[in-house]
Amino acid sequence: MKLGFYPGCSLQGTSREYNESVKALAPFFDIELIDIEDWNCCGATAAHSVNKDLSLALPTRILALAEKQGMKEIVVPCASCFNRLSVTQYELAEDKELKKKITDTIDMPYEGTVKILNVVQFIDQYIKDKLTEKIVKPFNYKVACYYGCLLVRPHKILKFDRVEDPTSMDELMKMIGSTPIEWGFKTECCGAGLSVSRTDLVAKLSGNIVKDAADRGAESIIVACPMCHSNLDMRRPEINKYLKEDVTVPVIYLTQAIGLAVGADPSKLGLQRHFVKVTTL
Amino acid sequence: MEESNNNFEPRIIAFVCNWCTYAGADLTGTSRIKYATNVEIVRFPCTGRIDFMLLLKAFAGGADGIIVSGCHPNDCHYTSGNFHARRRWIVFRNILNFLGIDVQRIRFSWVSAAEGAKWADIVNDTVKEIRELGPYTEYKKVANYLDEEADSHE
Amino acid sequence: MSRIGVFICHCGENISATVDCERVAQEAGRLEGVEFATDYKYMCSDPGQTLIKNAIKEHHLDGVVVGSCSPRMHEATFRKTCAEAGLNPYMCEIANLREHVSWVHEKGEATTRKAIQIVTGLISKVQRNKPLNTIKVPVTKCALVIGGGIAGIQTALDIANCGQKVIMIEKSPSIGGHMSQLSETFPTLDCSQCILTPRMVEVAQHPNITLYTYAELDKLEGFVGNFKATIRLKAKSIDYSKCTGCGLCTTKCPNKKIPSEFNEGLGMRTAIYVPFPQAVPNKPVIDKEHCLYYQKGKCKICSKSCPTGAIEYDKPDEFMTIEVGAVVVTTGFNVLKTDFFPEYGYGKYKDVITGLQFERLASASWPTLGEIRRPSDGKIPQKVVFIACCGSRDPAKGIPYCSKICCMYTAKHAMLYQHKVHGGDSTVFYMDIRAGGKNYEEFVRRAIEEDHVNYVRGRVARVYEKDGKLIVKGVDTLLGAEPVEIEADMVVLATAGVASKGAEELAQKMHISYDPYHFFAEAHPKLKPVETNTAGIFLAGACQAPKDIPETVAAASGAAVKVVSLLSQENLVREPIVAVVNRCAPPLFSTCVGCFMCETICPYHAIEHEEIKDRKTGAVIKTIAKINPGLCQGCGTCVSFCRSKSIDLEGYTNEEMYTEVMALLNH
Amino acid sequence: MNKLQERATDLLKGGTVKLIIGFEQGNNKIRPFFCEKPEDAEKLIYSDDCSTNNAVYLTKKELIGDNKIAIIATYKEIASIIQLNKENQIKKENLMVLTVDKDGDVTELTSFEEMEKFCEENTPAPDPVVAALIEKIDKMNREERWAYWKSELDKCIRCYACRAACPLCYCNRCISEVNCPQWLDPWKSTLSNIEWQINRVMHMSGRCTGCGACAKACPLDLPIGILTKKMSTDIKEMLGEGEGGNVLSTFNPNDKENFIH
Repeated sequence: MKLGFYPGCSLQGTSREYNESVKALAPFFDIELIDIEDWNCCGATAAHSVNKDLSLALPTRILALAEKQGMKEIVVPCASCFNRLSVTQYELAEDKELKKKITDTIDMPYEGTVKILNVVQFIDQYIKDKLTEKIVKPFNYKVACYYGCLLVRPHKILKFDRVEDPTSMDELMKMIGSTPIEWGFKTECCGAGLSVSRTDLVAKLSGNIVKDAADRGAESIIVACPMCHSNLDMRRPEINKYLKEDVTVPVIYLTQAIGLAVGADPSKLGLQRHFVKVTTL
Repeated sequence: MEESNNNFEPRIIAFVCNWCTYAGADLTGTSRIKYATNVEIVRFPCTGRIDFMLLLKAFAGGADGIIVSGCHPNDCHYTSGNFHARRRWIVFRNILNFLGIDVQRIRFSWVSAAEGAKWADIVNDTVKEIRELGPYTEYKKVANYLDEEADSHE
Repeated sequence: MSRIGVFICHCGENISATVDCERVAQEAGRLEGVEFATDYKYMCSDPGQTLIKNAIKEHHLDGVVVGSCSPRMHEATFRKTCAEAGLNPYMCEIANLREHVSWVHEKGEATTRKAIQIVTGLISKVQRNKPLNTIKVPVTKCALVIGGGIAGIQTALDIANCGQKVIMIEKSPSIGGHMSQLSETFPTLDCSQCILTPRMVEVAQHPNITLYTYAELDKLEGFVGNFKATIRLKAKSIDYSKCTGCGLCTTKCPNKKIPSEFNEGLGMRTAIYVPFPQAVPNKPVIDKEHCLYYQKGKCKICSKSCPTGAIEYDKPDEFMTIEVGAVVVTTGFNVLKTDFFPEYGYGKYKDVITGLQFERLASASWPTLGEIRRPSDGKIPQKVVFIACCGSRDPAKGIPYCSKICCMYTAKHAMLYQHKVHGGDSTVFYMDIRAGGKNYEEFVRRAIEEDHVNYVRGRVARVYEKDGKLIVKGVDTLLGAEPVEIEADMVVLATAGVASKGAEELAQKMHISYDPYHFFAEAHPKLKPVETNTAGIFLAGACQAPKDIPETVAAASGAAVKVVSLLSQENLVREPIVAVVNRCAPPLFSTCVGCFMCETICPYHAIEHEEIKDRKTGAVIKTIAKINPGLCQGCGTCVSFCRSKSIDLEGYTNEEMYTEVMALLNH
Repeated sequence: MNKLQERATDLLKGGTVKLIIGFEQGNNKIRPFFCEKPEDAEKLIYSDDCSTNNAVYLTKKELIGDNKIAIIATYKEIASIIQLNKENQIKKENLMVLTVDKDGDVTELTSFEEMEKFCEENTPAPDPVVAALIEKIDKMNREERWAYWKSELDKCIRCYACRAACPLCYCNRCISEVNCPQWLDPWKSTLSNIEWQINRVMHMSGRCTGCGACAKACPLDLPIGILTKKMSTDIKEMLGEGEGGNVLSTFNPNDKENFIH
């Protein structure tokens, strides 16, 4: 089974462990992830806050490349990249004139036929069926599944999970032996890109998330977005300063948790790269 | 010899529904708004009743232009006659255009019972436009093939 | 050869000022088939009409064209004139020489020519006209009211008090509807039960009303004045002629843990039950889904305890066919349940309740005897948050409309709470306060100013539980969009009013239209607010859109008047402008090939299937379309759609219209 | 005997059907064949090369009566049968639909779902000649289009072969035969020839299955098939697929147009 793969910038930088864990997981299920050749940045928040055409052209080029390279489906682990690619595909499908304008800009043929999968959809479709039989070490912990904003919103476009109360990650975590907790911050904002410019705000927003999870006895927070991860993990010193306590609950990627459950080497999953040490696991 | 467009007086037939456009044209009258005399109104209960063949027959009978008008969408006295009519016109107009029949000569409009002034504008605009287009000679020729033969003998 | 009379009216000088009426008459007189033509100062005046009548008689006219004002003005007048002279009124056509000619053109040759052309067109048309007779439809003098809420009750009583018979059906075991569930009603705070129950009893006792509870509409056939309704009488498992309503059975029933519908799940009932103490009829039914006997085959305790032997387990549902002249649909609405709102707890938290559930908590009767106690632990909540517009005005939730009643009942709820829980703290999150209505705004101000309800303008993003409290996170948009967080003991959601369950199916059974939200559609939003597009079927109340009680009652009385005015006629007289499918000699019988593609075009569902059968064998030879003249309104859309031209519209036939157009052009 | 012929023999011998409508090899071309006797079954062949759409015979009462019959159907016939059924012209219990796959195996399509699935899987590629001609006409200006059609349709002799060949032209009385009013002049004239084609296309709107039988039937080889083809394509683009294939007796309140003032 071969699938297209779009890593995006975060997965090459701050979230290498996300990339590593997705790639480490694939062979357990006879999946080969093939990077889109010559891929570019999706534009992220920066592009769509300053230039709409640019914010559409960048993802269109990625999708056009995937089409050209014969990919029917691409896996996009980064929630932000997933969001930008999906929004672009939607907008171009809705507006023929816009489609023409953007394809003229990138000067490449584009049909909009590639199916874009986020990491949860990827696991649901290609891993879930065989997951139970592959488990060697159940991930037997109380976990808080944190979805953030970009994975499920806007529902009109992404049509993924229940927008106000998503449960797809909870289901997967249950399958590998975890006990997901009921909590109030599943889709609250972590502060996202303000991480750099307004660390104080991020400390507050992410702090509330981390605290609620910890208060309810979560032993780890499960995420599927590089931005959420870095805010909850890398900004932990600022968070703890804001909370005036020392919250040590680790933040790990969904793919890392599943990787551990199916017996992947923890170092190949990049668990050592986290700021908040994953020692208790 | 074609008449020069300046003194050419087009014949225009208006196919209108009873509840909106006919009443709208009545309002034009009660408001004493003046418009060109070139249009004669034929009253139908609903735009849904207006057979596309009648439009073709009007051209065949010598009309230079046609107005088709009824209730605005959602205002149909019979709830959906105008929606059906709209579909019919979309398809009909497309076929006529493909055959090279001059669809500019058929003016479709929605005129409500309150739009007396709009009716006068529609009539005046259509008369002006048809006057510019000139008489629909090519259709008239086809409609009467004897004349056409006579022409070709000249 | 036809003998047409042409009468050109000067309308004082209204027409003759710009049109040479004399010449119009002269030219018309020269046309083929015209027997008599004249002009006159005032054709609609008495002498003018006499002139027409005399001409018809004297010249044996078989058709008349009057050139005058708009037919919308005097067509009826001149048709009546013709009828009085013995000429079929539909042999009279009106040429609109005033509104469409003299008033819109200057005096001149072109104007007179146009008048002549119009008259010519109609002379040709009238030569093709056929005499038509008005359609008379007998009326069955009885109305069917579907739904026994306040709308149905009011409609039925009003119709019955006018001396007409009414049959009311109600799908649940008692009439009363949502109003019977309410605690107190805005803006007067009078007790809902106190004003409603006398009317419920009146319905049951009225000599002109026959009430069937636990009954649903199964099928509706026919047309205005002549409906045939099949009613499913669901088996109650009790013989009501024997049952005295003593209630012994309900106290003995072993299955006591069934969530009560009347109490919105906040109280329990038994399997054999009377929905509430003031129910009409006040006799029980057995809920088969929960009855041990029906489910497991054992029990029959109710039967043993019944002193009159009224329990009958094996009786099946029965069907009854009734004939009625009119139908009023008053099936009401529902409110969305809390599980529609994941952000507010998705039905997970017991203390997040709907407004209707709050009504039950505030009700003096049941389940808390009027004390506000929260469902989870029965404690009196010290802090309550009310969230308005839950679902309503939110296109993302699929409900773009305003549910209309929530602003008012939320104010009422907060007020009732403040009255009952002294020192309690209530907050209302709202988008806008829509309090249009008599004494409504004053009521809301009272809640805010006298009862100190804390109104916060803003939306709530999320409700979640923490340490036994419900954390309500919202925003106050009037205080610089400051986030607001309230630790509440109970949250009341003013969930959107939606169409009642099965509304779509019911509409389809009756062939009435409905909007995308399954509320029934009125024939005209302003001028026909209680009529549907199907003649003889009317609407009242919240089945049309969310409505409060005063509005519902007003609509119900309106619908009742429409019904009474229909039923008070012996025969319905209708214009004969209807579509007909042609018939011809065997073996063709009709040129209709029975493709029935016209069925979807008719907004009135007037197109039926007619089987043409062999007279001897009874075998079906052909199935063709037939247009029900009781339902057809004469739009003619089917006529221009029919490929084989098998349908024609009386008064506007293909031949008439074709001839008119060609004559207009050829002159 | 091949499997088709065997099946046909069985059906006729057993009296399951009275008649099988299929194809046979004529002198130069494949032609329709009406097989009533088991011994004739060996003449039956399967081919999608026949210019006739045999579904046209299904509405001929004089041929079928109340008997059960079988039709050996290709994509063309099946698409027409589906549409005819939507228009209440098929008595399903009296009709057996048989197809033959590339291995010569005979399959009976027992339900309309199966027929629809068959059509989805076997949709023929669009005819490039037709597409090219439509494109050519689309590129002309209006006067050129008028001149083109006037000269083409001027040749029409009004034999109504296009009508006779079309499975969906099954009216007992065609509009061309209506004389009150006389919508169409019954004789050959450019005007009534054009009017006839407009009527044909309007009546086919949303219903035409694109089998092309009308064009193939035209003795003058007039390009009338492209009229229905063009209309079908445009309708899909302008209005979407209509309910039951009929776009003109249904509507969408959001239908888009740009010409109503």
